[in-house]
Formats: sequence, C-alpha cells, structure tokens
Amino acid sequence: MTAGNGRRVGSPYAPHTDADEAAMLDAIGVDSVEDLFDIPADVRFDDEFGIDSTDERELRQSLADLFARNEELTEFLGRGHHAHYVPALVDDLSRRSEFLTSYTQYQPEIAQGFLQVLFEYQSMLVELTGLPVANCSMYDAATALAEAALLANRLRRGASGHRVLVPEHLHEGRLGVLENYLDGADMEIGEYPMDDGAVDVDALSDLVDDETVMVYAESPTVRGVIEERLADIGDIAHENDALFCLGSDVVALSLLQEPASVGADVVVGEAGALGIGSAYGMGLGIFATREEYLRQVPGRLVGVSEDSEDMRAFTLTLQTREQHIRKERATSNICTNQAWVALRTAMHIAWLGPDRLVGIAKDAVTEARALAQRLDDLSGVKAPVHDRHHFREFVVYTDQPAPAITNDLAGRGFAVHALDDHHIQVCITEANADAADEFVAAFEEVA
Amino acid sequence: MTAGNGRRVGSPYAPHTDADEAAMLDAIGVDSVEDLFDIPADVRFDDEFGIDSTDERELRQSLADLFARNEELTEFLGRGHHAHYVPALVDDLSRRSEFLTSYTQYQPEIAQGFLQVLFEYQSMLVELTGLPVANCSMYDAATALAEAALLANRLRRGASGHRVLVPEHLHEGRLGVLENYLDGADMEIGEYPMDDGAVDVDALSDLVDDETVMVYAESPTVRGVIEERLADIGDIAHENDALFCLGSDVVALSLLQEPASVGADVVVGEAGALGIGSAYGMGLGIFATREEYLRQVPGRLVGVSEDSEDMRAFTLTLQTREQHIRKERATSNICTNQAWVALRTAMHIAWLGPDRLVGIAKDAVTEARALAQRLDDLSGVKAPVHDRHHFREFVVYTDQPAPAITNDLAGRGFAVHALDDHHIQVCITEANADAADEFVAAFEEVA
Amino acid sequence: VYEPLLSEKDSTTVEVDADGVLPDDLTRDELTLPALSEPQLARHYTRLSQMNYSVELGPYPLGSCTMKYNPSFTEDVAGDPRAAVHPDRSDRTVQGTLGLLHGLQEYLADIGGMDAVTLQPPAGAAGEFTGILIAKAYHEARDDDRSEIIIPASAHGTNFASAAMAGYDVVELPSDEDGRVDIEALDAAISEETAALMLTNPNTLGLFERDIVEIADMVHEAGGLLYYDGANFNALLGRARPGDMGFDIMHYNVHKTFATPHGGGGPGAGPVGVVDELAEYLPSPMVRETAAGYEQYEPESSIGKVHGFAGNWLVLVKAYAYIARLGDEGLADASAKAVLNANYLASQIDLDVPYGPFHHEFAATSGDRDAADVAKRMLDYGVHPPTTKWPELVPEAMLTEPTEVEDKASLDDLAHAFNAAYADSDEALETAPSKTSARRIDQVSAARNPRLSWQSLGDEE
Amino acid sequence: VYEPLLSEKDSTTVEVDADGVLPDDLTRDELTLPALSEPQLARHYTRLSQMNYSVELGPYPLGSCTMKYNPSFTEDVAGDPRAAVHPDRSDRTVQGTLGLLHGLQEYLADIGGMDAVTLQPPAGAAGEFTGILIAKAYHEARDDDRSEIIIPASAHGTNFASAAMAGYDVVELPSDEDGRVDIEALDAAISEETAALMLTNPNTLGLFERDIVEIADMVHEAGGLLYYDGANFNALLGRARPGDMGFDIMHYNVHKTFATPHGGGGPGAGPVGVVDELAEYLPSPMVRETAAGYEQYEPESSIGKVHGFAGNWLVLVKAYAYIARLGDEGLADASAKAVLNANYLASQIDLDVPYGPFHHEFAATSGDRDAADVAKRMLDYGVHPPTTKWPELVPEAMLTEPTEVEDKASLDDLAHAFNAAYADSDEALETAPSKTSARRIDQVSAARNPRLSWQSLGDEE
Repeated sequence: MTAGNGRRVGSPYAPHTDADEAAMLDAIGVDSVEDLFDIPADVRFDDEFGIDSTDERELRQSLADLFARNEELTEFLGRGHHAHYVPALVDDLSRRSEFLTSYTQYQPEIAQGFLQVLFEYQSMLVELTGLPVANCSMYDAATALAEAALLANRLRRGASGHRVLVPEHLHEGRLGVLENYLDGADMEIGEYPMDDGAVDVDALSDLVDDETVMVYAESPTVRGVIEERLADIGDIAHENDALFCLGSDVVALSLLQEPASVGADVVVGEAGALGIGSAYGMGLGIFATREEYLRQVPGRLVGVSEDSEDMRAFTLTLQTREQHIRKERATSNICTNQAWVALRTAMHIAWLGPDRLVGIAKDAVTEARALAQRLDDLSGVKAPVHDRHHFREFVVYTDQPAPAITNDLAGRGFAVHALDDHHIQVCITEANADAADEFVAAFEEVA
Repeated sequence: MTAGNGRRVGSPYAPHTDADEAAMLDAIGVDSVEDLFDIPADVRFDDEFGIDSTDERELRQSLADLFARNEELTEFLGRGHHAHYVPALVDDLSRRSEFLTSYTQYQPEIAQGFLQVLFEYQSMLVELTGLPVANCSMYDAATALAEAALLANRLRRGASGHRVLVPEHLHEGRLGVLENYLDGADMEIGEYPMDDGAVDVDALSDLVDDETVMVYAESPTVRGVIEERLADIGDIAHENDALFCLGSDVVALSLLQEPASVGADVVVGEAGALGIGSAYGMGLGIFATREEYLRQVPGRLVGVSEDSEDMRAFTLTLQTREQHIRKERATSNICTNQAWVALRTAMHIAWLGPDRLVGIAKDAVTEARALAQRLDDLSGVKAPVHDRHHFREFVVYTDQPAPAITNDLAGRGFAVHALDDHHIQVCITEANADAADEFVAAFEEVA
Repeated sequence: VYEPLLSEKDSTTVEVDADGVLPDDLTRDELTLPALSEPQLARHYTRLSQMNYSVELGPYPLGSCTMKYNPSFTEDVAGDPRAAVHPDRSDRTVQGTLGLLHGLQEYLADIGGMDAVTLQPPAGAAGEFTGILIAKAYHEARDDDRSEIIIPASAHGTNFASAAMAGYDVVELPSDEDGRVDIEALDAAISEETAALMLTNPNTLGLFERDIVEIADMVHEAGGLLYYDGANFNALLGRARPGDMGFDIMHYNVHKTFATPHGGGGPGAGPVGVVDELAEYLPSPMVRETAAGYEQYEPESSIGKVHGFAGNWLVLVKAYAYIARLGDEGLADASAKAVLNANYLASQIDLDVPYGPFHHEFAATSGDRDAADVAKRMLDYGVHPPTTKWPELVPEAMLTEPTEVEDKASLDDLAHAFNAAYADSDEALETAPSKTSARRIDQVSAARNPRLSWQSLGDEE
Repeated sequence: VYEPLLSEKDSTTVEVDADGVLPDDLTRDELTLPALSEPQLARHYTRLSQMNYSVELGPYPLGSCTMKYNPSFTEDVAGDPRAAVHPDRSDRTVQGTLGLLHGLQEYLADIGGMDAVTLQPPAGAAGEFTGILIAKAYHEARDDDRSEIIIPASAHGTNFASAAMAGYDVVELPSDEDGRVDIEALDAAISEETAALMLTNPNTLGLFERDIVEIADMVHEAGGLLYYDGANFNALLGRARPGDMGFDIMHYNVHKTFATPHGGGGPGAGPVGVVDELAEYLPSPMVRETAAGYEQYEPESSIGKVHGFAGNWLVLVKAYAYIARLGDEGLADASAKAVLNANYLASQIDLDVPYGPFHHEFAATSGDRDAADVAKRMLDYGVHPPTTKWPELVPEAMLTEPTEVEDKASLDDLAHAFNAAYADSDEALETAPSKTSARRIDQVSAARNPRLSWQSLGDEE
C-alpha cells in the first residue's frame, strides 16, 4: 500500500491494506484483482496516460502557480454573469459535507436537510416571481430559456407553426443554446427588433402570429436596459395564444416589476448572480411558471408530504415527469442539475434578507446611472448609448476604437467587454463599486 | 434594526427585531435597555471609541490589503516554530462548527466528539513519547517547559535549593517564559554549557547538585542539533534526584529516540509543528510525563469512563488539580488552552499515519544535511557550524556580515534569521524544500 | 429532529420604495422574505445539514452514481480567488483558466482514448445531448438523413430523453439472456436510419460488453456512430478506453468518475470526447495551445453552444485536480479497488446476483421482498441503500456500487445491513425506517396534492 | 451513536529504518499509530463532530463564558495565506502583520480605557498572570515589597491560581449581603502587603460594583493596584471602561467578549492593558508605529516573555476583525442586547434569582433541586445548560449568560428548558440525560481509575 519513501502508491483515497485486500480476494475466490476484469484482450489498454501522480501539497502549489497566470483585473463585466459579494457564511455552510457530498434525495428520510433548503429556495423564487411554481434548479439561464421554449411548444402541439420570438439583443450563449434545443423539436427562432435598447413593441406586435408559441423578453436586457412595456409584451403574446417568457435575474427580480403582474407565464434567468460570484460563467437557471403548467415543468421539484408519524416532511415529487421514469417522454433530459448552487443562492438570499436584497438592487441602478454619467462626461465618450433606465450595466460609445481601449484598460488593471469597434459594455455592482473612481480615471486616460 | 439604506445598525450578530425588543422590555418591566444598566454616573462612558463599523465585504478587502503589505518571502525559518504542510482535510474538518464553536467539555454527554479527539491526541503523544500520561494541551513549548519546572519543584519541595538547569543554547522565548514562571516559586535558572552545539555532558555533570530539581535538554536543540547523549543526561539528573525534562517536537519524536527510553520524566515541546503551519508563533505545548506524577500534571486530561448504560464514554477527569476547583492550590492556572490546535494536530498526525510521519521526519534530517552541504560548498560560507546531526535546521557561518546577507536574501525572496554578526540559521522541511535550488543560488549571490 | 422553515421564523414585508431610483411603475410594490440575523441562519443551516446523509458519513452505494470520497483540497483549489474570473475576459488575461481547461481537455482525451474533448456540457445528460447533436451534425454534413438512435433497455433514462430532445426516434434494444447486448436484436435494429447506438460499458448490471468490437463494426458498417455513456467509466480507468473499443463519442461524468462532489444533485459536468473525424462539430469555444499561449477557438463546423458560457467551471477545476492527484497509478488503482469492492460485497450478501461477472457494480435481487422496502429498512442500519428496482431486467433489483473508497470493515457493515434488512419481518420492512429523523414519507400524497412552496402551505400548518 | 477509536480502526507498527539517515542509536526502533486513508478519517471526524454541541446548534448560556456567535468571515480572514508568516521575520517584511497587531493594541486600549496593551498572553489566565507580574515588577521597581493579592470569594478560580503562581499569598474577600464587595471587609483586608485587588465587574453574579470608585481609592491609597478581570466585559462595551473606573491593569478575554471561537477549550487570547505608569513593564515585544512603519520594541522595564513568541496570532486576527466589523455602534449594541437577553430570560424562568440588578448574566438558584441534575435534564430539551454550582455564594447556582446572539424565540425555548427541567421528577433529574447520545457519565469512575490513552484501555474493551 505504501512505498518505501512513505508515499502511498495507487489511489490515495482507496483505504485497502494489503491484508484486507488479500482477505477480500480470498472471500471472492480469485487470486488477484486482475482476475475480476472481464475485458477481452483486444480492447485492453496496456499503455499509460503519462499523468504523474502528484501529492496534495505539490499539486496545490502548481495550481496556485497556474492561476497566478490570470491577470489580476478588477472586472466591470456582466452580460448575464454577475458578481455580487458572496458572504463567508455561504462558503462556510455550503461546504459542510452533509450538503456538499450528498447525492440527489432519493431517500428523503435521510435527506430532509437538503430537501428543506431546496423547498425554501423554490419558495423564495415564488416570492420573487409571483408565479406559484418554481423548480429547484436548471443549469443556467440559457438552458432554462431553451426549456421554456420546449414547454411552450408542448403546450401548443396543435399550433400551425413552432416559432419562438426572441429579442434582437440576446446574449450569444443564450441564442446558441436555444438553437440547439429547438432543433430537435423542429422549432424555429424569430428575432424581433429593439428600439434604442428596448423592445420595439409595435414591431413585435406585427411579428407575433399563430405560429408563435412563445415570446421571450428580458429585463434587464443583455445590455442592462430595464424594459418599460413588459405588460404590453405579455398582452401581445397572450392575444396570439403564445406564452410570455420573461428573462431576469434574482437580484433584479427583487426590485423590478413582479413578473406575474406583467403577465409572465414563465420566468427564466440567472439565480447564480447570488451565491457563487465570478465563476467563469457557471450559473443557476431559474424556472418558474404557472400552476397549470406544473406537469410540463422540466427538472426537479421538492414538495411537502407527511411521514408515517404525520410529521411534515419534504420529498422530491412529480418525478413521473422525469427521464429516469418516463425516458424519452420526459419533460426534459435534465438529471444532475445545480442543486448545490441553489443551496448557496438560497443562503445568500436569506443572508441578505428583503431589505438588503432590495438595497443592492437599487445600488445596481444608481451605481450604473452614476458611472454612465461620469463616463459620459469624458471627452470622446458617450454613455449610456441607450436613453433608458439601466440595471448594473450599460453600453458606452467611444470615439476611439473599443478594442484598443479595452486593451489599454487591461493594462491599467480593469476588464471591460468590447461589443464592437466603438462600443464597450460596462457593469457595476456593489462588489466593484469601490473601484469606480480609479476606473473612471483610467478610462479618461485611454479614451 | 435596519437603517434606511438597508444596512443593519448595531451589532450585526444580535437578532432582535424591534417588536421582540419591545416585548422583552415589557416582560422585564422596564422602558428601555438603558434602565437595565446599573452603572453609577461617574463611571459611565459617554464618549465614543471612534471605530467605524465596516461591512463584511469592505472589511475583508481592507484586511486583504493590509496583509498584502507582508512581503511574499519563502521562509527558511524555524527556531521552535516550524511549518510542515497542513493538508486541506485538517482545515476542512477542524472548521466544522461543532468543533470550532464549542466550549470546554463541561457537559460531556453532548461533547463526546471533541473529547474523543482529545483522548486520541493524548494517546498519540503517549505513543510518541513512550510516557503514559499526556495532557490535552498547553499554550506552547515555552509555557510547557515552565510548567514542567514547576512540577519538578512541587515534587521536590524539601530540596535544599530550587534550581532548573537549562542549556546555554535555549530559545529566548522559552528562557524568558521560564524566568517569569519560576520567579513566583522562588526558583532559579542555571545554564549549562554546550560543546559544539550539543550538551557538554561533563560540564553538566559538574553543575548538577542537590539543589537541582530539573535538568532540561532539547533534541533537536534550538539550533537543530540532535543530541547524542540523552540517556547520559537523564542518568546525571536522576543520580541527583532531579527530573529529566526533554524538549522536542511532534515530528522529531517520530524518528528520534523515544524519550522514555532515555529516561525522560517529562517531555515538553511543540506539537503545533503539525496542524497549523506558520502562524506567527502560535503553537501547542506538549506535556507528557510518568504515571506517578499524574496528580501533579497541569492542564486538562481526558479519561475514559462509562455512561449509565455502561457504554464507553469520555470525560474531562482529575479536575481537582485545576484552578476552578482548587483555586490557589491548583497545579497551574491554565484554563482556556489550545484544544482546537490539539484537534488539528491529531488530525494531521492521523492523516500522515506512521509511515509518512516518519518520512517527513527523515526528510527533515536529509534535507537539512543536503542543504548545509550545498551552502558549505559556497565560498565564504561554512555549514553546518556544528559538526553534528541536524534536524530541519542548522547554523551557517558567513564571512560577510550576516545581517546584510539576511537583508539581501529578503530582496531575493527568502527569509532567514541572523543569529549574530556572522551566523545565520537556516531551516528546511518538506514544505519549503522545493525552493532549495533557488535559495542556494540566491545565497551564492549574496554571500 | 425538526427545523422550522425560514418563513416560519420570520416573514418580513418591505415596501420597495424606489423613489428617485426608478419610476414607480417599473418597480414592484413590496417584497416579502425572511429577515433573519446571521447567527439564526448559521443555526438553521447547521441543523438542517445534520439532517442529511453524505458520503463523509458512510457508504453511498447507489449503482451507476459512483458516490466516492471527494478530496477536501479540491475545494480549496477551486476557491482560489485568482481563478474567480468572468467569461468575457480576454484570453490573454486568463491564461491560468485556459491552461487548466486545456489540461483537462487533454487528460480526458487520454483517459478515454478520444481525440478531442469539450468541457462545456454542465451535466452527464447535457453531455449525452451534446454528443447526439454532434452525431446529428455529422450525418447532416454528409446529407445523410437518419432518424433513429438505438438504446438498450437497461440504459439510463437520460439516454432516451436526450435522444428524443435531439429529435430522434428511440429504438429500444432488449438484453440478451446474459444481460448484455443481444447481437441478433441489434442486427435487426440497425438500419440506414440508425444515427447512433448509445451504450454503457460496463452496462448498468456492471457487465462488460464483451462483443464490443463486433458491435462497433456492425454500427459503423451501417453508417452509424457509437456513443459511450460514461456513467460507469469508473470500472475501466487505465484498463480499457472507449476510443480503443470503437466508440466515436463519449461523455464523462466527472462528478462520478473524477470525484467532484455531487452537491445533493449537482452541479456536475459532462465533458464530451470525440474521435478526430467529429472534432470539427464540437461546441464552441474550445481551448488550444499556441506559441503565444492558450486561446479559445470555434471548431470549423461547431454545433454552437450547449451552455450559456463555458460550463460548470468550479466542477472542472476539481476534476482536473483529482486526475492530477491520482495520476496513472491512482486512476488504475481506483478502478481496481472499485471492482474488488463490488465483488467482495456481492460475496458477502445473502441476496442473489443473477448476472456476472460484474465489475464495479452489481444488481442483486431481493426476490420476493420488495426492494424499496428492503432499502428503507437498510436506512435503520445507518447506511444509504443501493438504487432500487432498476435496471428492470433484474426483478426487485438493488443496484449496488460501493466504489473504491470503502474499506473492508465498511463493506462488512454494508453487507450486514443488506442481510439483516433482507431477513427482517414483513412488518419491519413495511414500517421502515424507524430510526431516521423522518419516518417513511408518503410519496403519493406529495404528488397528489403538490405543495411546492411555503406560500402553498397557507394556514394548514 | 458510537464511533470507534482511531486505534480500534487500525494500529500499524512501522519499523523506523533510519539507515543512511541517522545512526541507529539515535533513532527509535518503531512507531505505532493508526494508518488510515483520508476517506476513513473524513468519516471519523465528521461523525465525531456530529456528537458535539456547538454555538451554531443552539444557545450556550454558560455564565462568565460568553459563548456568542463567531462570524464565519473572521476564519477566512485569519486564513489569509499572506498572513501565515514566521515570528522571526524582520519587521520590514511583515508590515501587514504588525499593522494588525498595532491596530488591535489601539482598539483594545480605547475600548478598555487603558493606555497600552500587550497581545502576548495566550489566554485569560495567562493574562491574569501577566498582569500580576506587571504589578509585581511595578512594586519591586519601587522597592516596595508586597506579598498579598486580595480576591473576592466569588472570583474565577484562575484569579487565585494566577496570583499564587506569581508568588503571592491570596487574601480571600467575602461578599457583602448584596453580592458585591464588602467595603468593610475590604478595608480590613487592605494593608501595606496589598500588591493588588483583582476584581471582576460586573462580578460573577452579573452585579456592577457600584462602589468601584471608592474601592479604587482605597486600594490606591494603600499603594496597591487595581486589576480588572475582563471575563465579564461583554456587559459594559461602550458604557463603562475599566480605565475610567480606576483600574490600573486589565485583561481582555477576546474569546469571550470579541467572539473569537472557543474551539472546545481554546485557543483564546488574554491581552493585558495597563495605565501609562505601568506601560514600561509590559512583555516584549510591543508594536509601535513610526514614520518608517510599524516596528517591534521592548518596553523599558519589560517583564520579558509570557509566551514563546507573540501569542495566539490567529485568535488576535479574529478579534481585530470582529471589533472592526462592529465598530462603536455594534459594540455598544452587543452589550445592550446581552443585558436585555439576560434580564428577559431571568423574567421567564421559575427559578429564583437572589441578587440584582444584574447585567449580562445572572445566578439563579435551583433551591432544593440539585443544580447539576437540573442541568443534565436541560440537555434533554436540546439546549446547553448554564454553569452550575458556582459561584458558591448562591446555593445550587445556575449561572446563566445568554449573550446577545439569542433571539426571543431561542430565549423562550431556553426558559422552557429551565422550567421543565426544574419541575421534573426526582427520578427524571437523577437519570438525565436520556435523549443524548451518551447518557449520564460516571465521573467518579473516571477519576478513580484514570484511563487517559488508548494504550491504557488494554484488553478490557
């Protein structure tokens, strides 16, 4: 089990002593572990991968060295992946192994803790969306949007066409995922135009027809614009028997119009804006909808029941929608999801409470407005490009080429995203607002 | 409870809602919390400290900025505070709140977990020292040494004098603490000379007399020297009815002669060499001794007992030695100790297991030997100064002034300790050995 | 043991007064959520955690789920603040991030015998879907219109669902009497409509598909592709590679095989490996190494996106760290001990195991005892029971996968739980569990009257 | 619930073959320790942790122990790798470390009304010892030989032990009938031999020593010093400062007042503050700010060392972070809520509380019920009981300190536990606890036959 130098050979996480291994082989009735492998000779692998095993200390050092190759930039980046400050409490409690190293709650009697947290997460989403059903996680906003389209399509099987209308300004990741998910359902995507960063409602109205199964709009949009005519959009969809799907995020939902109040049939978007911070795009998809679509919902649902002593108990429920039971007739193929992120998001929401949650949402509006104004004051810069209310982020026009500015800003310690030759997108939250002064100063130097 | 901006005022960790506070005051029968303070007006504090409250995010950032003022040096430092690699497992499990935020085990029925870990820690120390009694923690090696002297003195109340003999080379912190602890007991300290870094046994023999209550020796010494004549030292002490107290550390004990086998009556030293890494001197004192001195032991002891259902159970025991029961006749004033560090040390020892523990101890010898040889090969450098076996560390003679070399090495990213004008102490473990090549190269440049 | 809901501890309605921030008609009127202090929350979640089983409390022998120990250090590595970057960062500024992704692409390709790997799919099922989309793109590029995916009846439910989501008809393949692919049935199923055959190997009974080379030839000859479901790959590390067996596409479940924590249901990651011929269809972006450093690129005929960004980054870091920690020796040993453990456990239980020789998992049958009841009774012995009543090929199946992390003593405890529960009275089984914090939970009532939020509980409680 | 000892899981003897490393006679022959894998250890310690109560599971109202919530973020801050430095580092290279220490010295001085503070004592008792050594050094410097320390009977046991360790005779002071210092008895006790009077204020009954100014005058007039035991300082933050009351020396229990985790018995830290006149005697090194940055220095007549290095660094970081988090407002509110909670809880229990008005803690009496039995019974109600049978002034005392972190609901639960246990039958009390993982543990047997290591268990188990 151990080599002479004290280093364990083989898997460091396999606990077998030599004596145990011998006893176990004896009990099985074979001479060696090799005898247990029933692999034909012609497909046996007799080579090696050439991956050296590394001890924990060395590996941590080498990964720290690797990550040190990432430049330390203060990010003013958003576009669907937003960093709010994650409190230590969330890290600390979510790392408890009872949460982190548990499996899906197939035996609810010994999984009440996680089930309750997921139930509480669903409840928080119900509060934030005003819709009575929220599942306990999708992968991210993009896949949640795609699943919403599939749900809309299932509801409208008899429709003459199968078109989903999406805004002209849509994050490329969301559009790309939507295309892939819709392909197999023989659905198509139509784009409707934007007017100064918001939905061109009249144009949309002209586009919606009886082949439209769903109209999708976002608030805030990928450019940070707060939509002002959501209820009108909902009406247009409903007048044509299409679902109205609203995309948002868990912070914005705390401040902006409640989706139910503007007629949203499905709410999708990012809940990972709270709970994980910058994680290279890893997220948590929101999926909330109306009661009548309950049995069409993708993903897992936690419900309340009673145990044999009539005590309240939680359990995964309505599993007959899921693929392990319904196979190809399931509402979705999603199985492993983002449960642990949902747990973290729920903890983060709970830590904030309603007052501070609304507070950081307001900050997202006021900080963005203030920063846009300060950039607008710089020569050669116009911000925001769209004359709209913004949430967290906005587009900046620069006289100088945007890629060069982006590059120069990186040299000064700031990361922004160039949209095209003369447009840069800038995002601010309470987590990077402290650096706003230096950011504006740097922008002035390079713009 | 919360201000308009969403920030909680007052303690963020006091959960009272306004309604609860009002109900509680009503139940008490007072109008305000102020009415509960029975403080005469002339000693009331009506000023402020001028400490601003800071939110968690801002505070973490400001402390990160503060610590960034520490230069990032690879440390080749030891002298009683040693950094071995602490595995993630130790951090992870020791941070579990059941361990971290529990109190002393005054109600053992709900503290079996921590008690068992401390019992296991004691057992590991028994194995390492060969002595049958080990307490479950002292503050550090220095205070453990001082407590050993006090124990020796209690055992020899009738002696004609009360002298403790310590080596000429003794860490200033240990000597300083010893002086303070012995002062109140009217004891005195005598120094015995070293011969080329090890105990001058003949000289020691001449110094020990019937006023000597304890002879203290270390292996490894503060200069990293492995003592070769421990048994002789023990004999000299015992021939004069003095206790033999041996100082060591938890890694060295795994490789060097078992203290019991050389006649040690008490073993003190550092157990924090495993479990906490570099912590600016924070440690964990070892205290192990013979069965016959059990009731003279300072600090806490965990023992086995049975519960009312005859199940094995652990409990703090022999508390009548302690100050909360015996007050001024206690064996020591120690109350709060280093229990959580002992838990971490026990976890670290368990993680290593005997094979890897002995392995890193051997590394401490071979790495030190190799590094000394490489330094010795440099011009203007002699290492090790003492022609002895070394454990982890050794003294280097430099032709050039040692303070200047130390300073220059810091400029090259390395920290060493200048003992005096021409001596530098160097320490190497498996945790910094990867940097040995660069260190030698830097040393060559500056020596 | 009972912990009130957050909403039962506090429910605070704040008026959303956005005056000066936004026009009133753009904001909601109020928001109701619990407003609790940090100590109250710490207790809430700590208590809840203690009501949950985990792999750090005992064995978790769920077949095909590979619940192995998740090394602590990988969490620390994933939490490195320098790795917490945004996906819109330019390549030049995130060389560490791209370096890790590239390294993991390479590791997985080597281990699976594949030529190129995408890390984007955020879970195993997403990997399946991605793989099928790649197969579809491949056929479409050749103007080869195919409509069917063949899947053995014993396969994971996600296979069927993923194929269907991609627009394929599913052809279900019965098993042979030895529990493996029925070659004759396969022959009958294969046609010009066959886009792919999805196989799990070892299959969900832990049985190696010995005829894999013949199967591969049959599929390839018909113009189809062979898809490998990586759920059971823990059985084969360093001993056989899907690429060498003739598979064209595979997904890896890093939260199974490579020990990333399952987190109570996710996040996982389902990287997809393909042979050279299919590499051009992989999702975008991929990472490659150039003289100037790592860069992202879009494969020539990329299917596009299967995740809004780059997948589950934190999970990928942990997978990388696990593979680098174990290396060749460790990976091969993991499989060896996983197979040893399954075989030893099977030798110690009184239940029949109808098929063999199995590798890292086995499907025991509880015969005339209800497998779900036996499982519930096992809870009373302090262990997590196996997967029950699946695969359907084995009646009252108890699909058991102990993984390599159990020691002999733990397996003996597990065998005891199996045997004791299996031998218990009908009454004991039907009323089990009796020693858990919650007793047997009524699933029918939960589904019949769905109460999915605290708002739905109303005044009833 | 039962977890075997590590030694029962494995005991491996390795031969220590030091050939080529060291001469054989310098090494031990063998070493026996458990050799277990990481998954086995993770389960061992996770299971053990679940057998332990903590302040994140419920209230911990131990009087004079101030078990308050320990904010998670302070752990992260203390774990900053850039703060993990060695004490032999030159000042110039550890300005961050020294800056924090200096900041904490200043914070504590301000909060206590002291002029200078050492952070070196690693615990409260070490702080007491340090303080008394400073007093001794002060008197000795004036050639004023004094032999006695006066301590109220109700003081913490450590006061007596610390004074004795410093070589002083202890003069025990009886309490007045109102539970406070008996001024007449104090007058009789004070003499030219009085080196210092050690006081806890509020005292261990939670009572403020209203005559503190007069007491201070009496001690000072006799040439003695006044020492403040900081164990109960949580009652006074922002409302009264020991320095303003006339105390010359004080220690702070940061693991009580400033929320550093108690860790099951430690580590704590016992910084000591002194008035200007005594600052020259403080232990070495201290930290000061100069134009060139922070530097360490040795006070002019320093008593030297009370810890081998600089004390319990990690604890000091957490204390600093807690103070900086709360600020003036938070600290004052902590005391306010601590006092509110104690008074509210006292109003809700059926036991008598013989003295008052009390502040952050109170000593209830269980009258003719055995306080230790009542406490054991309280365990069955899921809470940690108070300190029992101390201070002795109150018969069958239950010294209760809920701290500010409990909400009303938690205090109501605690009151219910008090009242229900207090009202229970003799039998229920004597056999309690019955709902804990271990039942009542035999203390006598443990002490009579000490078994202090697994080696001592031999074959008996």
